[in-house]
Amino acid sequence: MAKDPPGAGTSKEINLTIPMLPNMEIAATQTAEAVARFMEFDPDQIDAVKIALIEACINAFEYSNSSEGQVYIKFIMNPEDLVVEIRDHGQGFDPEHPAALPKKHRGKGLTIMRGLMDSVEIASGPGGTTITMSKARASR
Amino acid sequence: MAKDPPGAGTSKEINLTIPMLPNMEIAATQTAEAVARFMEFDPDQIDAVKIALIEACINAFEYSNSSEGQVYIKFIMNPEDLVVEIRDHGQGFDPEHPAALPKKHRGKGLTIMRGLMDSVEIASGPGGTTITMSKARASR
Amino acid sequence: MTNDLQVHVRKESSYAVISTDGYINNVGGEKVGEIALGLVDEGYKNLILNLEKSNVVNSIGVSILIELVERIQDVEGRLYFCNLTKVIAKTFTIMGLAEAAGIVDTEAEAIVALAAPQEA
Amino acid sequence: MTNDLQVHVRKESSYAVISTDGYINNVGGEKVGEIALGLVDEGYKNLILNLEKSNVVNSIGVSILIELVERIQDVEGRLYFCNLTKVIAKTFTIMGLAEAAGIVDTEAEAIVALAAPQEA
Ligand SMILES: Nc1ncnc2c1ncn2[C@@H]1O[C@H](COP(=O)(O)OP(=O)(O)O)[C@@H](O)[C@H]1O
Ligand SMILES: Nc1ncnc2c1ncn2[C@@H]1O[C@H](COP(=O)(O)OP(=O)(O)O)[C@@H](O)[C@H]1O
Repeated sequence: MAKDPPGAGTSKEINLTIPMLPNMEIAATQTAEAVARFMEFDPDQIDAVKIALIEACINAFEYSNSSEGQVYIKFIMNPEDLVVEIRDHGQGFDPEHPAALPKKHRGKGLTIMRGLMDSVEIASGPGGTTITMSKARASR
Repeated sequence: MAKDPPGAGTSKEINLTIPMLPNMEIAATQTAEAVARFMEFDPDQIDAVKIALIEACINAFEYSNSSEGQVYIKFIMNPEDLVVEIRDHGQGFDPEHPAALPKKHRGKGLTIMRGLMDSVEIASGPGGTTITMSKARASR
Repeated sequence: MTNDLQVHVRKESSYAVISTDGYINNVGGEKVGEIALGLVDEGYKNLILNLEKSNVVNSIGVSILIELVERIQDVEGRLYFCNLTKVIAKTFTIMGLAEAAGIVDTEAEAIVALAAPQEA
Repeated sequence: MTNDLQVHVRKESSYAVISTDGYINNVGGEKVGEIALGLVDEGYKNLILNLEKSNVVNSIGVSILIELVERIQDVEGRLYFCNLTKVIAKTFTIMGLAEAAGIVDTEAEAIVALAAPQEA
């Protein structure tokens, strides 16, 4: 294989674009699993990234109302952490005052992301929503 | 989840970009597995797509000499088949006359792709290489 | 070879065990719910939900499981969850499922818990 | 929790079984090669390579396995592959490994094949 990776400045980024179709978030978790294994994350860390990513994807599917129907996911492998960015070009929302919830027992997606990742930032507006989450590498 | 997928014309395409790093082809196979399962491919079909994709990726890693060091992969879910396109912006090659091989027992990557997929097309030139392969859905 | 949740049921004399394999999303949650309520209808009021082979859930799936717990409690049934991964356990806590239902480590512990006299 | 190939060795009186789990790429192929040649050095000239838990290979890994087969034949050892997935079997055929080495369905068949007198 590439002895010396070509392109000295090879960025350690993986980009994935998925259509907003039911279950397509699984393509994202599969990719996430490979990336997290590459970074030698342990199984619990891998599961945490996968579930947080699922929540971000299904929110985009369910609420973004994006007309192009795509979710853009970027995995950035840093020396100290994995950053996962989930972006849609939908209608956005106010993270301080999310809409009232239609159903019982819902409304915990963002709380799950915050509970499972080390940091979660939300940038949302009329141009869409970007969730940026990070998970530190295993401390050994 | 999206009851009616937003964006009537939601394309059934998944795009993945990976850096040319050893083992990164695994991110591609994991994504491929999710896509192929989504299409209800059987285990043998899934393995075939994965191995053909690995060969296309490691060729790009090893031979493209791309300065940006990225491989662009597109999965297109058609009603009748899965099309996988693997593109690099490297130096390209002449598919009719591939270079002489430095090592014994090598030079079978393209033959493997052709053996495992239903069709394989190569477009290569100074701007890089695009391999387009297809695998029909399970016939039941 | 789809991504759908696989569900396996084992019926014992005084309880039944539902084991899942795969992703518990809305469809998966509903599948588990239907099977569990079907068992209750058959007379199995003591249920164990073994999630050993599930390592991903989503919040829609979990909300359906919470509704299931409520419906089973309504008919005086009991449901214990076991073999949760660390991350699923945390997700259940965040969503409030951990408060509503019994969660134990193993199937053996669930059996012991079900054998204990029911609190009024 | 990396993507590296896991390799397990079982030594019996007259043969040894190497079982792989995961992706056989260059690194994985070399790992198998080192272990196999180490076994030959220890006196195990009858080897079985069980690939049951490997469902992806690449052509670099397979080329290393072909070299391994040649080196083992050089020292009058014998190597049988078993439990190949359909797609790995096809890949071995395309690469010429199927001609060079014995390939059988199961470990039991490999043991029988190794017990047969060696051809001159
Ligand atoms: N990508 C998004 N686009 C538009 N609105 C969103 C997006 N993500 C979240 N929201 C809004 O934020 C609210 C809260 O989200 P969340 O905490 O994940 O709860 P849940 O997904 O369980 O409803 C949603 O009900 C929705 O109104
Ligand atoms: N993406 C690519 N960029 C440049 N050259 C390539 C690319 N893919 C294949 N080649 C050329 O085609 C040759 C044959 O490829 P292949 O049949 O896959 O054999 P192998 O990979 O085993 O050497 C390679 O040796 C290389 O010269």
